[in-house]
Amino acid sequence: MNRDDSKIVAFCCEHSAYQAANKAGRMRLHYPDNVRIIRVPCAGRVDVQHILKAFEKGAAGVLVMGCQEGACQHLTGNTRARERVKYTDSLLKEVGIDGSRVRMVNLGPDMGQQFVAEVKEMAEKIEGEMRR
Amino acid sequence: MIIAERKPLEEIKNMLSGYKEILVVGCRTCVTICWAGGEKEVGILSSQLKLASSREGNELSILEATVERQCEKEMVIEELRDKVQEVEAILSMGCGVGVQTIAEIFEEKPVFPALNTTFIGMPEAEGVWVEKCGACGDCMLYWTGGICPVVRCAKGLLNGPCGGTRRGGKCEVDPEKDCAWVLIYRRLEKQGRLDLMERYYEPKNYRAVKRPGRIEAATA
Amino acid sequence: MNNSVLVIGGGIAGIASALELANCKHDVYLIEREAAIGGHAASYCCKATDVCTKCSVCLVPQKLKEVKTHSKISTLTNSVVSKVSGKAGNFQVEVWQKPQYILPQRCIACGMCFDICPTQPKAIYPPSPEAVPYSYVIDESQCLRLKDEECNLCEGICPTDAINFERKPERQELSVGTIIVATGFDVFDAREIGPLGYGRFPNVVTGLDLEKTFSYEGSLKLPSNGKEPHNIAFIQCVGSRSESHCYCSQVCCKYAMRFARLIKHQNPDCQATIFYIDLQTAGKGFAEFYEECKEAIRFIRGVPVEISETSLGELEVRFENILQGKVGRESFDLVVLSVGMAPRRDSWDLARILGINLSDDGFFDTKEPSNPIETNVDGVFLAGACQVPKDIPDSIAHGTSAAERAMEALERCK
Amino acid sequence: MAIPFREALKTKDFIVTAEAAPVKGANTEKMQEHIELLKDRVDALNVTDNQSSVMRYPSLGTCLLIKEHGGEPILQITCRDRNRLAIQADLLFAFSRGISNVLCLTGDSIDVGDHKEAKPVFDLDSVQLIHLVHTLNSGKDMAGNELDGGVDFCIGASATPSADPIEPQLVKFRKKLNSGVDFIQTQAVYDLEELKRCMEHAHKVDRKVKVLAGIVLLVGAKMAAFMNENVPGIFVPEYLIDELAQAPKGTGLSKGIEIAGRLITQIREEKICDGVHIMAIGREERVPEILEAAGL
Amino acid sequence: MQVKIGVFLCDCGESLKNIDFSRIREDLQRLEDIAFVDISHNLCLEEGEKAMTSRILVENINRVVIGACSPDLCEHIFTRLLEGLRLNPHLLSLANIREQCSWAHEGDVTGKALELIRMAISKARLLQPIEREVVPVSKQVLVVGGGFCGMRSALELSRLGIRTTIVESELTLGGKMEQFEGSYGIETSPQAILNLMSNTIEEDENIEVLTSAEITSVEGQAGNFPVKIRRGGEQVSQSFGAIIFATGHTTKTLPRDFEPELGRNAISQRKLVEMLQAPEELERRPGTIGFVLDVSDENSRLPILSTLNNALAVKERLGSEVYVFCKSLKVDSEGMEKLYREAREQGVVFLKFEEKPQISKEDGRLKVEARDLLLGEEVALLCDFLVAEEKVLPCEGTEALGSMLNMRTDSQGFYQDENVHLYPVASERKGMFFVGGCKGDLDFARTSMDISSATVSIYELLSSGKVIVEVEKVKVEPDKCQACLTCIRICPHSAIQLVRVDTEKEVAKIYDLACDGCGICAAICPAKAIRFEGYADEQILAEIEAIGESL
Repeated sequence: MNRDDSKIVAFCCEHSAYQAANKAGRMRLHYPDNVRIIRVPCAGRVDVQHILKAFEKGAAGVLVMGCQEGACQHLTGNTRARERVKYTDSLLKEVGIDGSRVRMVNLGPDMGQQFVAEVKEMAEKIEGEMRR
Repeated sequence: MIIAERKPLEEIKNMLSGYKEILVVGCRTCVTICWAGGEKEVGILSSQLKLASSREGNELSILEATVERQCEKEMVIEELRDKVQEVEAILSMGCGVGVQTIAEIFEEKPVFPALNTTFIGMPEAEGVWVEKCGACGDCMLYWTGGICPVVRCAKGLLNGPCGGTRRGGKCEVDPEKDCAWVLIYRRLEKQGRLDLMERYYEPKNYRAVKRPGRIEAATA
Repeated sequence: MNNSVLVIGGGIAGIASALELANCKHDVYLIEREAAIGGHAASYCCKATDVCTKCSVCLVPQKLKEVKTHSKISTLTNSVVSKVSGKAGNFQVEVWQKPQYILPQRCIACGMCFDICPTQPKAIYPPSPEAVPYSYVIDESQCLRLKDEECNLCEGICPTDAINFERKPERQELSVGTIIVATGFDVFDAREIGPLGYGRFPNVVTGLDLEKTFSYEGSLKLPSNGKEPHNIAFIQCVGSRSESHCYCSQVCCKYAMRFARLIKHQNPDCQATIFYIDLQTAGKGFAEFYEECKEAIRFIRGVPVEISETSLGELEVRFENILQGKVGRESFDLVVLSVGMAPRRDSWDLARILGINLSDDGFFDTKEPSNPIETNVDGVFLAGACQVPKDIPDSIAHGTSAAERAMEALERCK
Repeated sequence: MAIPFREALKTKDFIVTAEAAPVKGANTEKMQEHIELLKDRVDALNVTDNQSSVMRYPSLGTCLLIKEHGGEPILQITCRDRNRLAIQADLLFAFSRGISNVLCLTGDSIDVGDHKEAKPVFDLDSVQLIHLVHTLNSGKDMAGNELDGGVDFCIGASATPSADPIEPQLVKFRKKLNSGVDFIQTQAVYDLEELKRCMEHAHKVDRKVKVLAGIVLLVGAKMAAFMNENVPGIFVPEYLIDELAQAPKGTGLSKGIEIAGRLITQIREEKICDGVHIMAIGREERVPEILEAAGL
Repeated sequence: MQVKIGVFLCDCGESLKNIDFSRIREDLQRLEDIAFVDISHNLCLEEGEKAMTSRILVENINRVVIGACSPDLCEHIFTRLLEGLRLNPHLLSLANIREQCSWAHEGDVTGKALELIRMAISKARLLQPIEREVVPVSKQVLVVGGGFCGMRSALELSRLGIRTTIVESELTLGGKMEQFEGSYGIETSPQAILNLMSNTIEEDENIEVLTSAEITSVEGQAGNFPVKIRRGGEQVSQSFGAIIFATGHTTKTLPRDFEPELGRNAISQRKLVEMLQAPEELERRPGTIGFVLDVSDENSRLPILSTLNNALAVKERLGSEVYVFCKSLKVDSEGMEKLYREAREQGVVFLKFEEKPQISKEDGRLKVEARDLLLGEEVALLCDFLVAEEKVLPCEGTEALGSMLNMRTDSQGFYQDENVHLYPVASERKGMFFVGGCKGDLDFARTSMDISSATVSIYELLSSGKVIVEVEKVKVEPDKCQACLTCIRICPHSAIQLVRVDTEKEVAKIYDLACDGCGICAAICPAKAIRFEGYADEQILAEIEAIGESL
């Protein structure tokens, strides 16, 4: 993808965040259209490499969106995802991509509003930093 | 197993400065198991290098490969022969041995180490490894209850703990670590072999392995 | 001898029953009175702060989807059971389905009908986002056409001919081996307790209202002026543990604490107070949660007797503070009535149709106290809150066990 | 002219040694002052060897100064910085210059010092070092070669009475005694019960061995607390810390001197051990006051 | 085989006005491997499906990409359709261009829609079929624990025609049953129920009972757990399809919560029950009996349940004064409120405290002092007998067994992780279930629900003697696997084991039946030896690659 259009890649657990995104759509809650949702069976499937690759391809931000802590379909998937996100963030800092451009988000399947809020936050953050 | 950890990206970048085409080589044995230089880590490091370089405006072209055992010439040649032709430099994610094996085979190419080879050890918990053996060539474990004072005592003392032992039997150097001699005492106590502690042990024979070490197995 | 099972009620308990039975290779008819299955639970919201607080609402969508995609379950929405004859192993059931002006299996929810509908508010509108089936709904009181006026705009524009006003009520004869009753509950109508002012004061709401608010808005605002609330009171046992409702609704303490916690989480400087008689803190993992709540939330042992509106538009709660043993007054900007579960108003009709007994609370009664599932009629079983109040996990468990009994009964009839 | 320390051990009923800490740098004036001040007040001056792994003027050099001033030096040797060759060579040199007392130590770890990147040697440990000195005394070197001109050192070793757990320490303590030492110098002790226990152990193995209790001068509650935290093997009991804390401002040091004096007196009067080794870290000039406080 | 992709786009009855489908078609047709791009108005309806069917057959494509509404609405339709056409349903790739594109944004989103479809296409290129396979499962079930729950489970399974083996460590079945005073209002005493159950079990040829036996090891996976059982001297091994754990709980009066420690007149519930069973043996009728609750644990229903039952029994048989000191009455289970009211009507007095009551000896009786909140004043009461609260605790050995099975316990030390997806009886391991007290305090109704839930889940799993599983959806590539054990250590479902493949080399193997398809292992494997078909690295990366390939 070319750099000037700043994309956000959102890895969405199909049990929670993916549903939340659907709900947002059904409620016609509009959010920035530079988000690209990639459906995963569990946030725990998302690998450091996937996130790095997204940035490699020019993504300006990555959201890893899984179930609420303690409610993971697979018990530990979302907490592992959280740790990987933390680790990836450190790797990104090493290459100079700073300011937590990768974030872990915990959502319930019905949290359309929160999904939109999270996406907007990341989009604005990126826009802000791009302008600077 | 050999334990290693990755160097900071900054150091790796500096080593590589000036080279545009790089082959990142992992190893499938020890360093894979200690999460330092397996296929996954190769991918991660490559991504990082690409990201870093492109942000600095000089795109790197990076090839990835992972050798079954970097310390085996045949395997290295088999896996890398062709790929090496396409690059200016090689970045090995193997242990020190792997780096040297590759360097020996492809003498005309500069080979850089991406890892620091740290010690011989074992996994203690998920993602945690601890040193257990110093490869001193003169194993004394049989009289220390199977706990090696040479590496697990910060000073490698052979006749008991130093005066620096901290409260609770922790090491003078690192309150997190146990004093090896306290461990040895407790182990031998369990086994009713404390008499072994009382014995005087002669200064170690540091010539047990003539450095650089070399062993010729009796061939049938 | 018929191997299929009738499940009356498409709430979480009925769904749990239906799924278990279907997975065990039984044909299941799932009868739902409303346009969509899922019942109350489907309209609830996830109450997690940044960690799960075990409200179990997230279990619902999963199950709804399974039901929809399960080949052995045939769902009849907008339908009621009108007659049942026969006996265990061989029931004859008459089901009436309201006229399907919008055929769920044809509606693709494109929304064109909504755009074109001339009435205000619209007479045809989208279902709730989670609805299963996800098809549009007609408000018969609004629809011009159903008021015999000239209008067939929606019918005309519908790209899939899903809409047809000629349709009539449909009668179906089903024959099944066993019947599971999972008709759920009615939320206690807080208006019944006048002094608490529900319906009179906009800022007096019920737990159910909160569920809907959070599910749609994701956060809580004052109904009166849309501002952030700063001082919220929860009043427990509204419609539970009283002379008229002589039982504990089992869910109110938990949802009140969860909501209070959630509100505190979203808006830390908001005060939350819970008025209670006894706190029902039993249950897996709830002890820790309660401990955590005690730090964030004020618990007052007292029963509010009256709520009035002050000149400032605040709500003054008059309550007996048992701790100090005297009557106290406090002002809040929002009061949440933790309403309990009541038996369905129509449960008597169904009881008559099936010949099963009602307990003196008005819930469906079981054969003996020790057995929460079997009714006095052989082959008819209870699932979920239509027996006694239950939370979601208990309803699922109950539904699952009902399925097991139903299967056992079928085995016996063989 | 002081009597040889070995004699002192035999003849005197209460031995007193003091620590002479080498400076960082080549300017030895201050050290010489201290030496002058103390050489006749104590039975021997005991010179640390790159104490706590901080590089300083050498132990050997300082011992020579003491000799020049007519004092009796004890050479401390640690295994941290020298391998067996260097150690033997240094010992030969020391003896050739009249330094005949050696205290054999393992040495603090490099990590606590000011050259953290240095290579720790530890070719030998303290017990092996004691054996080594015996070997030299017997006229041979470690490799078994005859020495042209043998040596005859008075050998000392250290002990840590207040370690936890104590058992492994005692094992090592016994080893040291069994290797044959003339005197034991303990790590700082404040709890005399611990000291007594230490004595019992010592005498179980060797009735003749002389034990000097280490006395570290406390200069204030803070310092005491700090030592508890950071100096392995030292434990200052709460009551002493409180005592120091209660001392009026600016009198912390004199309180410390008083405490030291008190301890020494008690040790001497109750004959708990054969003497004391005073470590007035950085306050060598105050040692006389301690001695006075102890009535010596 | 050459990849041949058919793309079906659905404009949802031409309602998705902010997407220009013809432009998208143009662009897509330029891509490789694309056989055709169809635009439909109603893919999810019969007519749409018909059109799809014929198209797929005529063009005989081997990958299907669909741009339509959210998969939760339509995926199952297309999967079925493909199955009907003998096309592996996993060769299907969806782009959610309605909920997550057209509906989610204002203005023209053709570009984004195109990207989403391209992502789906790039993924589709790499999709591999996943075959299904029938695996046999053992129809024998192991029930650990021969108390009430264990017995009931066995009986219910038997009624569904499933054979069970009960392993009980004690000499006889029944667990703690005979310790209970019958629930008030239920005529049959626990003892009677126990006898009844034991007899039925004896006659039931579906049920085998091993008393004074214990399990020493459990291997394998759902459908086939080889279990070693030690009984007396010898050890027997047998394979089970599923395991029910009904090891129960234990109740204990904690001294720290109750001074003076149990003695002559400070008694346990158990002791009280003995008194009630043989009132004639009391030298004299106790005038006052007190109960203390909620001092050690505010998290249990059982103490109050037994208190109410026993209090009523005391009224009935001894006619003593009865006082119950508690903090919060736990009435959130069936019939409790009524029982509570009944007790009050029978004259049982309830005193509610906030601060823990003080208990002291006074001329041979026990004095309880507390501040009662209802009266709002201090009360002091002299009791002939004071019944101590018993805390509900996990049985001894719970932890040991748990770690042997690699099961996590909850914060109280009971079985079953506090994760809503496991409720009511599931465990992190497929084929293993927890019922009754071993997973915490439970009242009667909930217990019996547990039992039937477990029973039916097991029936579902085993009844047919075989299970159809998707084969190697998540797969370890043996030549890449270094047997580093990482995946085995982290798999939340313990679905991975080390096995010898035909080569001598030991490698990790994922058991299809036990695998829940989360992909945690695939993400963590340092050798990249684990492939999760449908979410394989190259497939996810392909999607990422496709992002931004705009018009």
